[in-house]
Amino acid sequence: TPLGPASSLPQSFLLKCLEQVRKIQTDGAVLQERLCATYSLCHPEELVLLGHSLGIPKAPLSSCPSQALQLTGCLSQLHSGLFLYQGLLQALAGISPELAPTLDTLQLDVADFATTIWQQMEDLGLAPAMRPTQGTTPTFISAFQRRAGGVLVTSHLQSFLELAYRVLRYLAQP
Amino acid sequence: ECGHISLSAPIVRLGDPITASCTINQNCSHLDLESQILWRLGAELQPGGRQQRLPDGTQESTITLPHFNHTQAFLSCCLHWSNSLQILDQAELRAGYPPATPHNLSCFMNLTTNSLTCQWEPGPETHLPTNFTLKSFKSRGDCRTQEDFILDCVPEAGQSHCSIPRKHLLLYQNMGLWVQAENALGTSISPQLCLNPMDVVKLEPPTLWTLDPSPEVAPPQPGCLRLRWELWKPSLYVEQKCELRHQPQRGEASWALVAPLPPGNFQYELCGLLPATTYALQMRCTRWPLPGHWSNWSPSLELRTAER
Amino acid sequence: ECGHISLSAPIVRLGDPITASCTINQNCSHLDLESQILWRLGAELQPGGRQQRLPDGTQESTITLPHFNHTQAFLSCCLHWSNSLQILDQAELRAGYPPATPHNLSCFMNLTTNSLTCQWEPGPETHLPTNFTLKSFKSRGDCRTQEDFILDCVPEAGQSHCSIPRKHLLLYQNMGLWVQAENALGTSISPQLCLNPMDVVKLEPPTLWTLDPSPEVAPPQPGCLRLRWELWKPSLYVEQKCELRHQPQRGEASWALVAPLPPGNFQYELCGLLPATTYALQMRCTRWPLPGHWSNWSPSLELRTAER
Repeated sequence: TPLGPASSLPQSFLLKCLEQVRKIQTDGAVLQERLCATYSLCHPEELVLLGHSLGIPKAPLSSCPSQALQLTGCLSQLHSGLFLYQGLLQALAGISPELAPTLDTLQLDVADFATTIWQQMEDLGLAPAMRPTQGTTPTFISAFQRRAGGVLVTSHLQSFLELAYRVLRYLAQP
Repeated sequence: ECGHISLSAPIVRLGDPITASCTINQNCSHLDLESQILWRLGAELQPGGRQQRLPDGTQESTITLPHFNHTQAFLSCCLHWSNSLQILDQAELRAGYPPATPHNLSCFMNLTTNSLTCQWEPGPETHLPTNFTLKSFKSRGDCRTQEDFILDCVPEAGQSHCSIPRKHLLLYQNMGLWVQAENALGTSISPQLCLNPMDVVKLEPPTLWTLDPSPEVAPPQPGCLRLRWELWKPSLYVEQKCELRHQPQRGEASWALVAPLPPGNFQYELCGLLPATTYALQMRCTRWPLPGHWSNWSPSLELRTAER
Repeated sequence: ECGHISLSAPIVRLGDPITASCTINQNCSHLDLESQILWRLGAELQPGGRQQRLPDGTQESTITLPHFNHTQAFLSCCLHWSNSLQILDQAELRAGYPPATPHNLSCFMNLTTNSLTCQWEPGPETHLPTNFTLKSFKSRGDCRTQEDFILDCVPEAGQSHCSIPRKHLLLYQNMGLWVQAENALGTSISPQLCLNPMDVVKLEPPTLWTLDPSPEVAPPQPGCLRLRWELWKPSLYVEQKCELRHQPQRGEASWALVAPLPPGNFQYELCGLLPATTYALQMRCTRWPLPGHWSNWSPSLELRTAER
């Protein structure tokens, strides 16, 4: 059932989610800026071909757009997407000593946000019995592939979060 | 080993009795086993040793120090031999108190070090080596159910604060925390805190500037001042509210508070002030509407109001 | 993997040529394998790639950068695909210099930290990660025979000094020391020092005091000053000689030296000075007659000569 803005989600949950999205977007922007400054890898469009060959997936948010917002489906996609990106970020481990702290923070914040969503689904009785498990993530075999993977994964994550932010703001309207 | 001391307990509460016994065994052949065993505490001879010969021929002396009120001392078992006092064995005695309950446990999330820092009052001196440990666990509801434990946080020696690094934290979930104090005489546990790290975030203060005069904008009215501010960069993702206080630099007037300032707007015209007066302005912010601690007040910005 | 770069060498001397080749293999099926392989250094396209189709059908482009004068840069192998430039692989290029010979190696024995501290000049910047190691061995004669090696002493990053702790030292035996510098382009070794740790001991300066006036002793003559001193406590076991220097506090007169001071006597009457003048007095000491380094000059003691 599509949801109007005054949804059954607690306001504090929505405010926390909005803050967590902004925090992850800040972390992601730092990583993108440093990948560009250090390695001249500034444009995800230049790495589309590599992305295909590495098989880097994108997470859908199809049941979230406001005209057909479907709470269970939307929260579930939000959680699965965050869970996917958490796994992809983990696969980038060893990207470089200088970027490792930034990548760690980003990954921890994505994991935190996924936990916030999951626990709210459990509180609403919407959570499936089994927690999702990580599917096969791409393997990055060279330093360049990890850096290029970093550019692509972060760029996909930022687009995912922009849509999530719009949905959460819509839901948070009084 | 000629002599050997055994103690009722090596560590006792300050003022409690301590009983020690020293046995001199036979294979100290060159010893005149009849001579009296003497006790020395530090450098002072202690009367009151009760000596007896045991069935197996060894000599044993027992002494009780009724109220041991040194925090630390050495008890020696001695014997006269060829007109000199011979020390045969020595034991270290210690006394103190079991740890009091650590209290005033409080924590705040530090966005600079990205860690949760907790501090507490250790309670009175115990005179004994006492280990403090900050224990914590992740929890769903109100910390009554303990889910997975977080690594013990051991403070540096003598410190009463400890920081849990980001990688052990779920910033937006509840966690239970308490402090355990332990020494040879006992263990005590502080009351438990239940908190969500981001709900105890403490931000750094904003930075204040004067608004540069510009042709398009009329200068401020007499008795008014214009200022602008920037939130602390690492906290830009946190929605916050701020308040301003001001005080004439001279004279005894106390701080006047201007609160709340309109969120999202980073400049303000402050009016109702005395003309031709230099004011000190300070600002602080807190996470809002979600919970958080107030930042410290920013360093003062000094501005002077126009002449009438 | 669609594209792969291989380099003649990942690290070269600054200004030397670097040759790279990039092969695009067939399993990049969705690729139009005829299109031209492009090279980019940092963000700038590099002309001069020579492209050929290999027998197995793969495309290979080779490029030579004649004088590579960046200390560090990223070389990318790219291809046009659906009207955008696609990066297929990227390699890190570095250039710099092999380490110059470390020189001016000198050591002194520090009795406070009880360690032998050596320092050296690292030589010009190599632009490459370069490891410096202080190597040493115990030796009988003049260090031409190497007996047992002492643990390598690795300085903190970027530092040109290292301290060998007491437990690795024979203070009164000869030891050979040298510094090795190593990076990807080569290794260099400093000239060897042969020394006996205590023969390079550097003491802390003595402490100076004015001699308190006392009834038994007549006050100093006009133009004379009395002072006493104490040797630095940790060096009391070291026989040493000291020297004094003095200088009127005002005016341009340079330091006047009084040396050597009678050893073993820790007070002195300095005469031949201007009356009613404030003098700054400093003293330093060195191990003597056995070798050692002079200590720094002590902090100044200010004394004023009597009126005429």
